[in-house]
Formats: sequence, structure tokens, C-alpha cells
Amino acid sequence: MLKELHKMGRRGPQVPVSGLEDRPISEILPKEFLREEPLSMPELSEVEVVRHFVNLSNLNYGVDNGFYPLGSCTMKYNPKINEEVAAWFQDIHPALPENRVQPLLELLYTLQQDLLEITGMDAITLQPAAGAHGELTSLLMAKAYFKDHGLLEKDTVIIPDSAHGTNPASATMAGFKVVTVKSDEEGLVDLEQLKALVNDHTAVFMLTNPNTLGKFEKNILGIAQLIHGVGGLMYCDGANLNGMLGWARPGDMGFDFVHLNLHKTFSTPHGGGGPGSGPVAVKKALEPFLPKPVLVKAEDEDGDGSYHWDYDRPRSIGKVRSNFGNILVALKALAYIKSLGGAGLREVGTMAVLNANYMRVAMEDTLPTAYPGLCKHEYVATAEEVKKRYGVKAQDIAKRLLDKGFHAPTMYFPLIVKEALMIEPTETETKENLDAFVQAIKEIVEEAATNPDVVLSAPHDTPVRRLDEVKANKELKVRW
Amino acid sequence: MLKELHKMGRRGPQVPVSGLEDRPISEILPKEFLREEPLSMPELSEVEVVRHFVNLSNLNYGVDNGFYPLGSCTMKYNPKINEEVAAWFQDIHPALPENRVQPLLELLYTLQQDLLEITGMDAITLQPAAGAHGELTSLLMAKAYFKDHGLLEKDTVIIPDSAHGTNPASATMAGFKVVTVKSDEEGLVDLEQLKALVNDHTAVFMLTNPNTLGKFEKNILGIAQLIHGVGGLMYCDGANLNGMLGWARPGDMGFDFVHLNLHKTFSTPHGGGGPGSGPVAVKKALEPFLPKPVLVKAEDEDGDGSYHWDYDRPRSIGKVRSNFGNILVALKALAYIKSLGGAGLREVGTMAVLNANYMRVAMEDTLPTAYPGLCKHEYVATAEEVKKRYGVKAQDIAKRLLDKGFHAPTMYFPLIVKEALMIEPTETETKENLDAFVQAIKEIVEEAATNPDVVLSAPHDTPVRRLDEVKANKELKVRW
Amino acid sequence: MRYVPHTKEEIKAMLEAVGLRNVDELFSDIPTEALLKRHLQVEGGWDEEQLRAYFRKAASSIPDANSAVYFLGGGVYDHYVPSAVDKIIALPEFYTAYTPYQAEISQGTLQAMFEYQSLICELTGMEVANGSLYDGASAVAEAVLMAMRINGKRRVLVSECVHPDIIEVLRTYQLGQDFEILTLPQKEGVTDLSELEDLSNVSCLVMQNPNYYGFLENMNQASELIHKAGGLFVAAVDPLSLGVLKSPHEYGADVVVGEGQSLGNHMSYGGPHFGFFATKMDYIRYMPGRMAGQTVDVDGRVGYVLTLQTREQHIRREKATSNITSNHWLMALASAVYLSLMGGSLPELGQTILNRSTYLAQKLASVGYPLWQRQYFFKEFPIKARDAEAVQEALADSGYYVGPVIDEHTLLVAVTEKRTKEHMDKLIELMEGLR
Amino acid sequence: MRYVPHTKEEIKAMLEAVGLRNVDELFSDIPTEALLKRHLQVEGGWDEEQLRAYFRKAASSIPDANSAVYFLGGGVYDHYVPSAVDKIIALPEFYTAYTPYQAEISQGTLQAMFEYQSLICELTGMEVANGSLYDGASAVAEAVLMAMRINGKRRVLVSECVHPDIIEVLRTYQLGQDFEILTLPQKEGVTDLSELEDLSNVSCLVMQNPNYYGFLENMNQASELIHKAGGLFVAAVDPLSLGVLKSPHEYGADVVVGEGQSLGNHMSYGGPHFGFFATKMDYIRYMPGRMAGQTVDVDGRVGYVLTLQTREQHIRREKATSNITSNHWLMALASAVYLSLMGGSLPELGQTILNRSTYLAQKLASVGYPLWQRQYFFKEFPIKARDAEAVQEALADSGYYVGPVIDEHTLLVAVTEKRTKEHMDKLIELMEGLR
Repeated sequence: MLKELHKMGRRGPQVPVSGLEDRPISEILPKEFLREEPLSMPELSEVEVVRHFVNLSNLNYGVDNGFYPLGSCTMKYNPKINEEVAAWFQDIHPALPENRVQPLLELLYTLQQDLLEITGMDAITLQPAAGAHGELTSLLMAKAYFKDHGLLEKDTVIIPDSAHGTNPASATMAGFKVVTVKSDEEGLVDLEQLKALVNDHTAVFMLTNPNTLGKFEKNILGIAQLIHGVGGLMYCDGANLNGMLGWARPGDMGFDFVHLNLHKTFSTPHGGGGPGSGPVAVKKALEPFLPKPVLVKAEDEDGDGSYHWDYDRPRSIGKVRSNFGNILVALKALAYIKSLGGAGLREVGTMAVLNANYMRVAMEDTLPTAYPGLCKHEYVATAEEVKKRYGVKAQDIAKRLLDKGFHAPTMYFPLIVKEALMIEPTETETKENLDAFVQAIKEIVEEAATNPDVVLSAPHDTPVRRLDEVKANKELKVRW
Repeated sequence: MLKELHKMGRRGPQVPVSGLEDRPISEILPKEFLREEPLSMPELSEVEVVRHFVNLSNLNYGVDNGFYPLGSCTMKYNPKINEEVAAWFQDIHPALPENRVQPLLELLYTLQQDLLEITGMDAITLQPAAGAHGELTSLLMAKAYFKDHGLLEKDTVIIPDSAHGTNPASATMAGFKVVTVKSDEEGLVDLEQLKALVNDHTAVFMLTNPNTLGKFEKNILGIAQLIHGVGGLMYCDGANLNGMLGWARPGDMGFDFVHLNLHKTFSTPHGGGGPGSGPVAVKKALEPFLPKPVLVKAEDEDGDGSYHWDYDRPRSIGKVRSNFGNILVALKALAYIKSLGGAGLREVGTMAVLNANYMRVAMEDTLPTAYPGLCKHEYVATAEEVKKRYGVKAQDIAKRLLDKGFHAPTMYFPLIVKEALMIEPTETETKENLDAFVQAIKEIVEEAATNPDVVLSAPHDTPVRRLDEVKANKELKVRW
Repeated sequence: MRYVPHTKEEIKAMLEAVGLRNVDELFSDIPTEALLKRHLQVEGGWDEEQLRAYFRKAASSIPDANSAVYFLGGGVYDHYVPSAVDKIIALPEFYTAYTPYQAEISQGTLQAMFEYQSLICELTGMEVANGSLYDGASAVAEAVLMAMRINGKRRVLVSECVHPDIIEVLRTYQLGQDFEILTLPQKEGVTDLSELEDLSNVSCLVMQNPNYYGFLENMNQASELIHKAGGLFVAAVDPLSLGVLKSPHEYGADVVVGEGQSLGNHMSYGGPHFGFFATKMDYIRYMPGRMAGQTVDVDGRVGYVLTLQTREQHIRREKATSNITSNHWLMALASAVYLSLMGGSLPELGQTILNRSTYLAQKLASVGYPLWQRQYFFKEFPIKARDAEAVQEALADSGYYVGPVIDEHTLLVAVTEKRTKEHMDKLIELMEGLR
Repeated sequence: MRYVPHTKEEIKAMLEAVGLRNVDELFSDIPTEALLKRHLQVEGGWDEEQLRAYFRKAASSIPDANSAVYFLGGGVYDHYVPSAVDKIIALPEFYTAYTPYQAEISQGTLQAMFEYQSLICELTGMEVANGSLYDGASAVAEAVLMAMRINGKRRVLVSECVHPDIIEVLRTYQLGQDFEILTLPQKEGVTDLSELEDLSNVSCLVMQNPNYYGFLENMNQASELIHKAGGLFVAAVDPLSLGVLKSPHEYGADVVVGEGQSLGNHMSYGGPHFGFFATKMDYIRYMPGRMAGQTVDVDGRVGYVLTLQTREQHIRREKATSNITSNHWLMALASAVYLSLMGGSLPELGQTILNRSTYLAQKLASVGYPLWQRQYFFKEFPIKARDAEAVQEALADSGYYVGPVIDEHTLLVAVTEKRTKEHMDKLIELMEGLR
């Protein structure tokens, strides 16, 4: 622990010298502004700090350590070249006059154009900091849109029961009522129930497509017609875009807006919990409501472009954060897109789906898919049968996978599947890795039958073993 | 293993495109020049390669993981800023015309001047790639020097029995006979024996000072007089310069030449086995024999300097390697020197010696120092008594230290100490780390008494346990 | 193809295993009308050298802090980032991990998060902190939403001296909520606390210190005032200032938020940075965002987990305290490393920044660019100029950057610990020449 | 003070524990005459920002491969280094470790070394390889010394077409040894193998392919010749060429050495790079340098150790096969990563280099810079120019670099896979303009 390494008077790197004479602080500021309470920071040498964090890093597991089939998180490989080139832009101040940053704005504009082509949309903002932030931004835009159209009765957002928790949470933050629509036996939106729920209050239908079961909502065109029929908007949670990348576009299937997770589909690293980036792309009708500023291109008579942050957006919802967005994340995504191009992006979609289906089929005998049949980028297996037979739960299987060198799938999600294990391999995994994971699952289910204790008490070979979450919640020790 | 990850047809990064039309190779080169044997390289994807090496790295232990008291290796902290600034010079070609690289040459010249001040010498080459290479370079210079002076009888190098193995090996490579002088009961050169050995054949006395027992050769001035008296040269193995840095200089105590290990005293990282850098600094008399080219400064009438690689060195021994030296390593050392300055360098020497003496005294009851009394940067403890009593050898103690999270000291060196453990803490370690190490040693010796098996069978908690070196030597499996 | 490891033979074998004849069949569940009948028109398929050339061309023509001299402020600053910070957050086990859902193989992230929370608490004097939010502005919005969750009141006081981005973000978040924003006017560069009349049903007061102009507010008085009215005091602060400036705990803040960029994060043209969020233990269950807590494993060994997840969206869905999930952890980690390296030096750092900025302000005044208002400041200050934009442009041509421009006659000047006397004297000389 | 963690109190306590009154007493064993009575006159004590400014100033004014276009050759080349290579060798556990003396906590280095050795063997077709030497030139010298250890003969044949640095280093190493160097003359750009007369007592023949000029040698004939004379054939090769060029095994080389820079190492103004060294199993005990070998631990698990250490200086002292200890492992590791990433692409890489360099050579000939000799080449070639240095200087002013200059009328031009048609066409245009 950092604090235990502290020794009063020890120092890390020096404060940069000024070349000025020191002046006592009392000559500069009156006492009323000055800190009186002692500041208790750990005082450490550089080598101790480096060792502390290097050794902590070795307790972690990242994509660079192995297979990370965390469903709905699209943990694909994070190419090193993206990190390299993005870092060249790290020392630029956002208040630099526009005429001094044109080459950077051109890159961002190119990214915008590429994302519009990828989604089939008309306009875009890079401002949102993460997927959930993109959802909130979108729903606030919807709010503004309906207000602008005088449709004040539009107060309800419909969300499938298989949706990410962020969807209802964002809807609430945006001031909408939330209504849930059930999934049918195929794992798709229950059309009959949806029809019953849709009415003049319906503001937005938030749909993740492909959904969290990995299913493509094959009735999407009908659903869109239904929602649009009552004047509602179709929102696409783009977290699962990887499952149709280059094959189908939200804009071509009736969606009015979509957020993207650059840290999923576009390979920017997740950093153990961010930064992500959640651009929102919209159809023309929603464009006026985009957060400001909007990055626009002006062409002069010679066809040369110049780029501007447009603040003159009277119907904009306003800023959703300071500055312009997670620029370095955006640049990594751009590098990724440029490394692939149109054909490469489609291949990503293809292979993500092939990998998922290959695993799904290979695991079917062991842990069956909750909703059988073709999936897109992911699928949800259920350990319900294993639990019934041997008392081994999805969580136990997940923990045992850690012993076998894999990250676990997403557990207990979506909520509609009992003992759910949600598995998303991504396209960057080799067939050998998929086979090894399936083999591990088989071994674990075998263990569950023959030696359940070894599974129930897993993990065994991790830096710590199973942790007491109840105690953590009860005692709430959240700082030293 | 890499080979096992191979899959024919898999590819990593693309070969950069040319913009040219492809031409079949048969149109370009006759068949007689072309490979016919198939090339069997592992074919891998980038993510697999990255994971392979990231996971391998986690089986290693570096200075960034913890205390590394490997005697005579000066495993001090490698500052990150040095890596950062040196990398800015990585894409420069050595054949760039001199007039285009003046700022780099100025940096290298500054390093030369600083090293001359630090060693008290008159001229220097940065060319040697490592310490042993510096030794060889020096002895070849000695050879040239004696030849130049017509002293063909000078064919013998005298080396203390406590010296690094590189000393006699280098002497042999340089075509000298090697004579060993014993250490006396204080761990210093046995003056009486030395006097007996010195004669007209004596070419060079190679002395490590402070020596590998961590002792300063207090008779150094007399020794120098003795050697110089027969026309011999005094060579300083500078591997242990850290033990007198800023306090005493080889050039002030009678040495005629010295090599430095930039990867020891000057904090450049060792990289798991190099690259190091072994500059050689010499007194005026040896300057003409320096390897060429020599970096020199020419001043014009305005006092402005320009820098040149001087190849016009008729008495030079010639090049000892291609190009100019390990330039990036040299730049890291320069960054280190500039971060410290004269006062800081002296503090390094002070604290390296204080740390060593503090540990030495604290361990004295447990593992006594082979040659008691004040040491410099390191000291050699002996496990002879522990071995006699409990059957636990120095190697066993070393291996048990790995379980306790430390790198082991250098074992069984120098050869004159039985069951030797050579301990060099360096100045960058905290008192707490020293105390923890001493505590670990105490625990191990306690274990040796009460539960020797746990020590004899150590290590237990490492990625692999004790490895069969005999089998490795016998079966010689040195490739897949 | 880049990053996809499959050979043709493998693809064939895998398709067979799935029972499909070709890859098109993988997408047979997509209605034909929704299928893209062409390739995406996205230029690319570039190798690494092409990528490097493309990005280098852009990067090399922008005056970044390595080629230009920045006196730019307004919420993002050219602070010193120790080399070790960048090296540590680039460790693959840190930056390629996901949120630590599997605690047993995420102790690196989780312990560091616990330490980060502790450091933020020590710095602000508060009792608890979360594991980061997106940025300072959204952190203020979340603080306001939390205040309303806590006391149920629906009026929010905001000083006009807080950063305009903060006000704007708050107004955007307001679109989804039923509450009223009342602004406190600026007077002579600081918040006018005298004009408060109706303080009924006020949930909280938001003040920033140093404020947008760099000026120091009377936080004691503001705190007293809002507490008398029964509301919460939300303080947005520059964490780097807390080595010398009064801690939020000292003036009784209930929620402390702010932009964390100054703690070891690069400017990055505005992002990613991170927002920090600290409050009192009493309010921990109302907090947004991730939090790490200490516990033990089955063998009794100390370990860390994400805790109080029941506040969060993936459990509580529409009843969550916030929709946030991915936050800006890696940037917060950078700040934890930064504070580990520099924490003991924060008083010295604050002092030298005060010393430098005071020097520059006095000198600029002496060459005709007086302070816009006579107030005490930290790190940045607004100066008067005949034509603020013209000054900015002219300096830019010499590689010196000041700003942002506040209005036609006013611009901000920020002085971090990276600005030496030499930089400042050159700026003074240039500006004197522009008069 | 930087990097020294001790507080004043600790220093005091530690001195007390040692029984000393002050730090001066720590150096009481140094004779007064040898003590430095003053501080070192070394400028420094700089903070990181000062260091950055100092080094950035120098770096930014040098035309490196990112700001200029290099057609420079002569043993060091502007090859493509995949981004992943740099990231991997910067992992702290790799670059801050020492030589793997404690095998149990050094399996990362040791396994990678085993894999490196294997890759070098596969590439060259040889049976064993060591874990690297300093560079290509010293590797040739070590190969010659080994040949003499093996067969006891004391005459060494060296082609004059090998890199002058190699010949020079060999002559330097010769100073310490008793052997004779005979040179084979160059004829029309390649080695004249016809003039060999007295082949008695010849230990080995050293040839380079492609040779110093980039030209391809008749390695088959050379091999036959030396083997007939009972000597060993030492081949120095560019490892990157081996995707297309005949492998040393195919022409019967006994020792294969070379400069490894082209395999994923930066130019670094000439170093650090590394030398590779491969030979036949029969000669393994004569080899210089470190080597990793596979074995098992006490539990039967596969692991790796340094093996055949009895050849080395720390055991054998003056009887060692070489004095080498620290080699250039980290650079060899970079090449292992490089070959892991690019190994399968080496044929394609070789082909594109051939294609590009042939294109440029033909075009340059067409604008008045013919090949110095009509020979087949790989990657680089010598051209004739009226004033080679003047051409080099004039091009440099446009940011284009060719060379090194071989003599007044000849200079080398190298074309790596980083040089595009656009680069080459621009060079052609510039050079045409110089005539």
C-alpha cells in the first residue's frame, strides 16, 4: 500500500525551477485563502512509486494477457500503432486558435465522415465521453426535438428487458418514464407486447441491435415503422455494432440516432474503466439538436476546406462536457479505421460473427445457448442445468475459468437468462484460443460433476481468491 | 512457445506498400541467388505475439519490481526520463553528414567531458559496447603503446584473484599472459606478492577499485608507483566506480586508463543482458592509441565549436566495432549526469556506500562479512558457517530469497570467498528495503536451523522451481 | 488482414462446424432490405508506415507545447507531467483491461482505485471519493443531481464565475430534470454573494475556486450562506491548488468536484481528462460512479472489490444514482501516480505557481496590460488589452500562446510550473512590442 | 535529491548504526592524496523539464528519418519497425532486469532467448546460435577467433568486399592475436575468387552477402573453395535478405554472423544494435557468448537456463572462449519480436525491397547516375556521380539523404521497404536536377 511506503521528507521528481527568486507565500496571498490543515500525502521516491504500480499492474489481466470474452464489451486487441500515433497529439491545448489546429480538425472531421458512412447517418458529435454518456446525450436531444415539435406528451422510453442497464438509467436522467418490453421465445423484442405498449406517449424506442443475446432483431424494419407511426424515434445502442460492422447500418434499418463505443467496436483500449468515447450519429431531423460546438467544414471557392467549431446552434442541447470530446481516443479509433478501410471493417464484422457462432456451436453440448440459432458477435449460454444437477453456478464456472488463464464472460446478464454467461470472442482471437476456451468449459463442467468443490471454491491460482463482497458493502472501507 | 502458436498463412503487421507494380522475383534475380530451402518462421497474428511477450515479461524480475542487490552489477533505478529523451534520437542514421548532426555530437562531446571530469582523465572513447569490450579495447591500446615504445618484452598482465573473470579473459584476447596476484587478509592486493611478481615483463596491472570485495585498495598510490616503476600501466576496471563516485577519481590515484560501465554507475538499464556501454578514458600518454574515430571539438575564431569524428589517427588501434558506440545508451547516461550534476553525483557515491555499510553491519551477526570493516558500494558475506552447521549453502539462501520477493545477491564470487554472497544495494534503495532484506536473511538462517528443507528446496513461489542445469548442459537443447 | 488471425483453411473449417456454406450465411438473419449491398466507402487498409505518415503530417504542423510556449488556461493547463506517469499508465495490464468485474484478476486496478480515492480524500479533506467521472463539468452536474437526491429540493444556485462550460453542461443536464437554476452575478471578477434574496428550497450552491478567471472566491462566506439556507455547498476546485489554498474541508464543502487534468494528465486538445468527486460519508449511497472497497478473500487476505454496486445502472437500472459506467479511470490512475510522485511537493508547487503568475501579472501590468479586476488569483488571471484577439494572433506568430479570449478586451493568461522566467520575460517583451 | 530516497533523519540513524559520525568517515579508507578535495565540475542538477528542453533542442534540429527521407545504407538502414516491437522491449520486467543469473525469476528473458536462438537458426539454416553479440563487425571478429580455436590454423582470408568496418575491427582484434589476414581483391564490385594461390594453413574465409556495395557474391564458389582448402566458411549476411536470398546453409557456411539492426531495431546513430552468431552443433563448445538451454525444474516443468557457461569468462577466466559478458540482448529480443511479427512476411519483404531498389537503380541510371558496376544487388547499390559529396549535400538541403560516399565519384543508395514510389520519384527528380 502506497501509504505504508510513505516517509516524511522523501521526494519524487523535482518541481521545475523557475529562474525567479522565491517569495514567501505570505507576501502573495492573505492568510484567509491559505491552507491551514496539514496536507497528508504519501512522500515517496520515484523508484518506490514505479515499483508499486508495476507490481500492481502484474495483478491485472488485460487483453494483452489473454482471451477476454467479456460479453457486450468487445474486448478486441488494441493495436499498438494506435497508441503510438495518438500520443503525438497529447500536448495540444484546446484553446489554441482554430487556424492553428486545422490538421487536427481535419483528422477529426475525417473520423466523423467515416463514422457516418459506417452507421448510415447524416450528422455526428464526438463529444460524449462514453457509451452511457452518448445515450444521455441522445435522449436529451430527443427531449429537445419533441419540445421543438410541440409534442409534449412524448414522455416515455420503451426499452427491451434484455437491454444494458445504462439504457433505463439514461432515460431516467433525461427525464423520461421507462417502460419495459419483454423478449419473445427467440430472444427478440416481443412484437405483440410492443404494439400494445406503443402509443402517443412513446418518445423513443431504445434498441440494442444486435441485442445483448447476440441476436439480430430481424423485425427491425417493422418495429421502426411502428415507432415512427406514432411519431416516436428509434434509438440504436451501438455497443454491439461489431456484430454487423460493414454488413448493415443502423441508418439503413430505421434508426434515427445511434451511439458508438469507440472503445469497443473501434479497438481503443478500455483502460480498466475508461476513457471510452461515445459519439452520437443522427439523421438530418435530429441534427439541429446536436451538442455544440459541432465540427463543420467550410469549402472556399477553390474547394479547399477549412474546419470550424460551430457554436451558432440555436436549437442545440448545449454542451454535455467541457471541450470537444475524448480527442486522443478518437484519434486511436481513426487510426484503427484507416488501418482497415471499408473492406477491412467488413471483415472485422464477418470474423467477429464467425468466431461467436463457432464457439456457440462448439459449446452447445456443454453449456447450451439460452436462445439457440445463429448469433452475431456474442451469445448467452446458461448454466441453469449445471446448477440444478451439481449445484455449480454461473459465477463458479466464471471463477474457475480464471484458474485456467481466461478472463470470465459477463455473468448474470442479460437478466432474462438464468445463470447467464455472455460470451463475446471478438474477431481478433485465433481458432486455437476459442477451442481452448471451449475445452476449459468442458473440463469445468466435468469437474462440476466429479469434483464440484474445486469449482465452488475457485479461483485457486489468482493473486487473491474469492473476495467477500458482502463485507466490502457492509464495512465500506473505501479509503485508507 | 512461439512455435506452437504458428499457423501457416497467419500474418502480423503488413509489409509497407510501395506504390510500384509488383514484379516477380525471377525477373529481378537469377535463380542461383535465390533461396530454395523453405523458410520456416512462426506465422502469428500481432495479438498473439504481444500476449506471448507480455506474459513472458511477467516471469521476469527487474529493478522495477523490487530490490536487486546483485553485487558488482550496480542495479540502481533506471529513471524513466532517460528513456524518454534518448528515444528522440533513435531514428538518426550514422552516415548523416557531420554538419547535419552537430547538436547530437555536442551532446556526446559533453558526455565525454563530464566523464573525463568524473574520472580525472584526459581523453576518452565512447566506442566500446560493454565493460568487457572496454577492457579489451584498453589492453589492445596498451599493446599498441608498448609496441610504439619498442617495449616488446611487456607481455604480462597482473590481475588480483578477486577480479572479475572478464579481466583475465580480456587479457588473453589481447594476447597477454596472465599472472594472478593474491589478496591479503584484508581483502586487498597482497603487496608483498605483487612486488615479487612485478618485473620488466609487466605490461599492465588490472585493478578493480573499489575491488569486488567492496574494499578500497588503500595502497593504491604505492601500487601505482611500483607498476610505473617498471614502465607498466595501471588499468582501472571501473565497474565499481559507484563506490567512490564524486569522492575519488581513478585519474588522481595513478591509473592510466579506466573503463566505465554506463549501465551500472550511470543508471542505463541492463536490458536483461545488454546493451551496456563501456567507454574508456585515458591519460594523455595513451590518447594516440584510442580507437578511431575520436570525437573532437574544433573552435573557430569566434569561440564557436564544431564537432568532428577524427579518423586521422595514425597510431590508433582502429575500430573495435562498427559506427560510433552505443549512442542511445550514452544519451541516457548523459541525461542521468545532467539530472544530478557534480553535487548529485557525489551524493550518489555517498549514499551507495552508506547503504552498503548499513546492511553490512546489520547482517554481521547472521551472515558475517568475509573481510570485515568499512566497505564501499558492496560487501561479500559468507555462508560458510551456516553451511557447516546446517548444510545450507549460499545458493540455497539465494534461492530462498527469491521466495521472499528479492533478487538474490551474486553467488560464489569472488572465488576467494567460500560460500560467497556479494551484496550491492545501490543508493536508490530505501532504508526500509535494506531492513526488509536483512530481516529476510535472518529468517532464512533461522529456517536453516529449524527447517532446513524449506531452504534446501527453495524456491517455492517462483514461476518455475529450481532448474536442472546439469541436464541443460548435457542434453544441450538450445533451439526448438 | 490486419488483426484478424484466421487463415482461409480455418475459416472454411469453422464455417463447416457451424453448418454454413459461406460467410454471407452468417448474416442471413438480417433482412435483405437492411443489408448493405456494397462495401463501406471508407478509405483505409493502410500499413503502419502509411498511418505514421498520415498522422505525423498533421501532428508536426500544430504548435504543441513542445514547439510553442503556452500561457493558455481556461480549465486546461500545460502542467508538468513526470515521465514515470506516462510509462506507468502505458503498462499493458493497466490499459488493456476492462472495468474490474472479476476482482480476483483485477487487484491492480482495484487497489490503485482504492488508493486514488484515498489520495483525493486527503487532498480535499473529504471522507469519501468515487473512482472518477468524465470531467470537471459533468462532475459538477452529477454533484448537483446528487444534492437534489439528498435533500429533495429543486433550486440550484450557481455562481456566474464558474467556468462557462460547467454552467452550460449543467443547463444541458437540466433538460432532463425538473429543477431551477439561479445564477449569482459576478462583481469585480468574483461572485457577488450579497444579492441573494429568496433562498427557499435551494438544494445547493455551486462555486468554483479559483474561479473561471483564476480569482479566489470567498468560500467561507459562501459556505456559511448556503448552509444557513439548509442547502449543500458544492465546491469545484483545481486539485493542484490545494497544496497552498484552503482545503474544501476547511470551508465546509459538502461535495467537492473538479477537473483532474492538472494532476499528471496531458492536455490532449481537451480530453480525455477526468472529473473527481468527493463528499461526506453520509452521502456515500447517493454517489454516482464506481468505487473500490477493501475486503478479504476466503483465505483472509486483504483484497479489493467494486463496492456499493447497488447504486449503479447495471443493477438498479432506471433507479440508479447515475447512468455512468465507463468513467475515466486510466486518467484517474495517472493522477494517483502523479500524486504518489509529487504529493509531497504540492505546497512547493503551489507556491512557485503563485510566485510565477504574480511576477508575470505585475510585469504585464507595467507594460500596459493591467489585470481586468484587482483580485487575488492562483495560476491564471485576466488582463485587459485593446484588442484581445489581435494580441493572441500576433503572439501566436511568435510561437507564444495566451488565452482563451474572454471578450474583445480581455484575455486569460495562465502560468504553470513549466513557465520559466525566460519564457515570461520573452512574453513581456513581445507584448510590450504589440502595444 | 533525485533518485536518493533517504531523509536526513534516516541518514543520521544509518550512520549511527554503522558507528560513524558523518559521511566523510565512509571514505576514510581512501588515502587523502587520492581524495577529491572539491565537487566535480559537472553541470547539472536539472529537473525533468530542463532535461526535456535540453535534449529536445538537439533532437529537433537533426534531420531524422521522421522529418527527412533516407536512402542511406552502408550497414545501417531505415527499416520499418513495427510499433509492437518498441512497446514490448519497453516492458519494465524486460529492460530493467540483469543477465538471467537467477533462472527461476528470469524465465521471460531465458525463454525469449531460446526462441531468439531458434529463430536465428531457422533463418540461417544453422544448427545453433548464441544469445547475441555486440554488433555485426565484432561478431565477424569472434567468428574468426572461433575458427582458429577450432582448427588451429592461423591464416584468415577476408574479401575486400566486406564492410570496411568489419575489416578494420578484425584488424584491431588481430593486434592481440597471432594470425595473418589475407585479403581477396574486389573485381567489378564482387570478390575475385580466382587469385587464390597459397591456401595452406587457412583457418577460414570471410565473405559478406550482399557485400558492402549491396552486390551479391558467388557464395557457392567461395564455400567450395575454402572447404577444399580445409578451412571454415564464415558468412556475414543481412538477415532481412534471407526471405529471398539463398540461405547460408544452402551454400555450406560453417559460421553465419551479421548485423541484426535490420530486424526491428532503430538506427540510433549507429547503436545499440546487435550481432547474431550461428554455427554448427559440432562447434557449440567453441562459441563465444551467452546461450539459453531448455531443461526441467524439480517438479518436471519445462524451464530455461543459461547453458554451457563453462565456456565463459566468469568460470573459465583467461581460458574462456571470449571475454564477452553483457551482450546486446534487448536488441536481440527486439529482433525476436520482429521475427515473430514479420517472419512469415520475409519473402514478401525481400521481394518488395528487390523490386523497389531495382526500380530506383534503373531510373537513376536513366537520368545519368549509372551503377558503378553491373552486378546483381539487394537493397543497396553504388552509383557513379561526378562529385559524390556535392550530390549528397545538395540532396540533404532538400531533406533527401543518400550515402555513404564511397569515393569521390561513387556513393551508395539504399532502398528499404519504407521508401515508396513517391519518395523515389522525388529523389530521381532532384538528382536529375543536379546534373
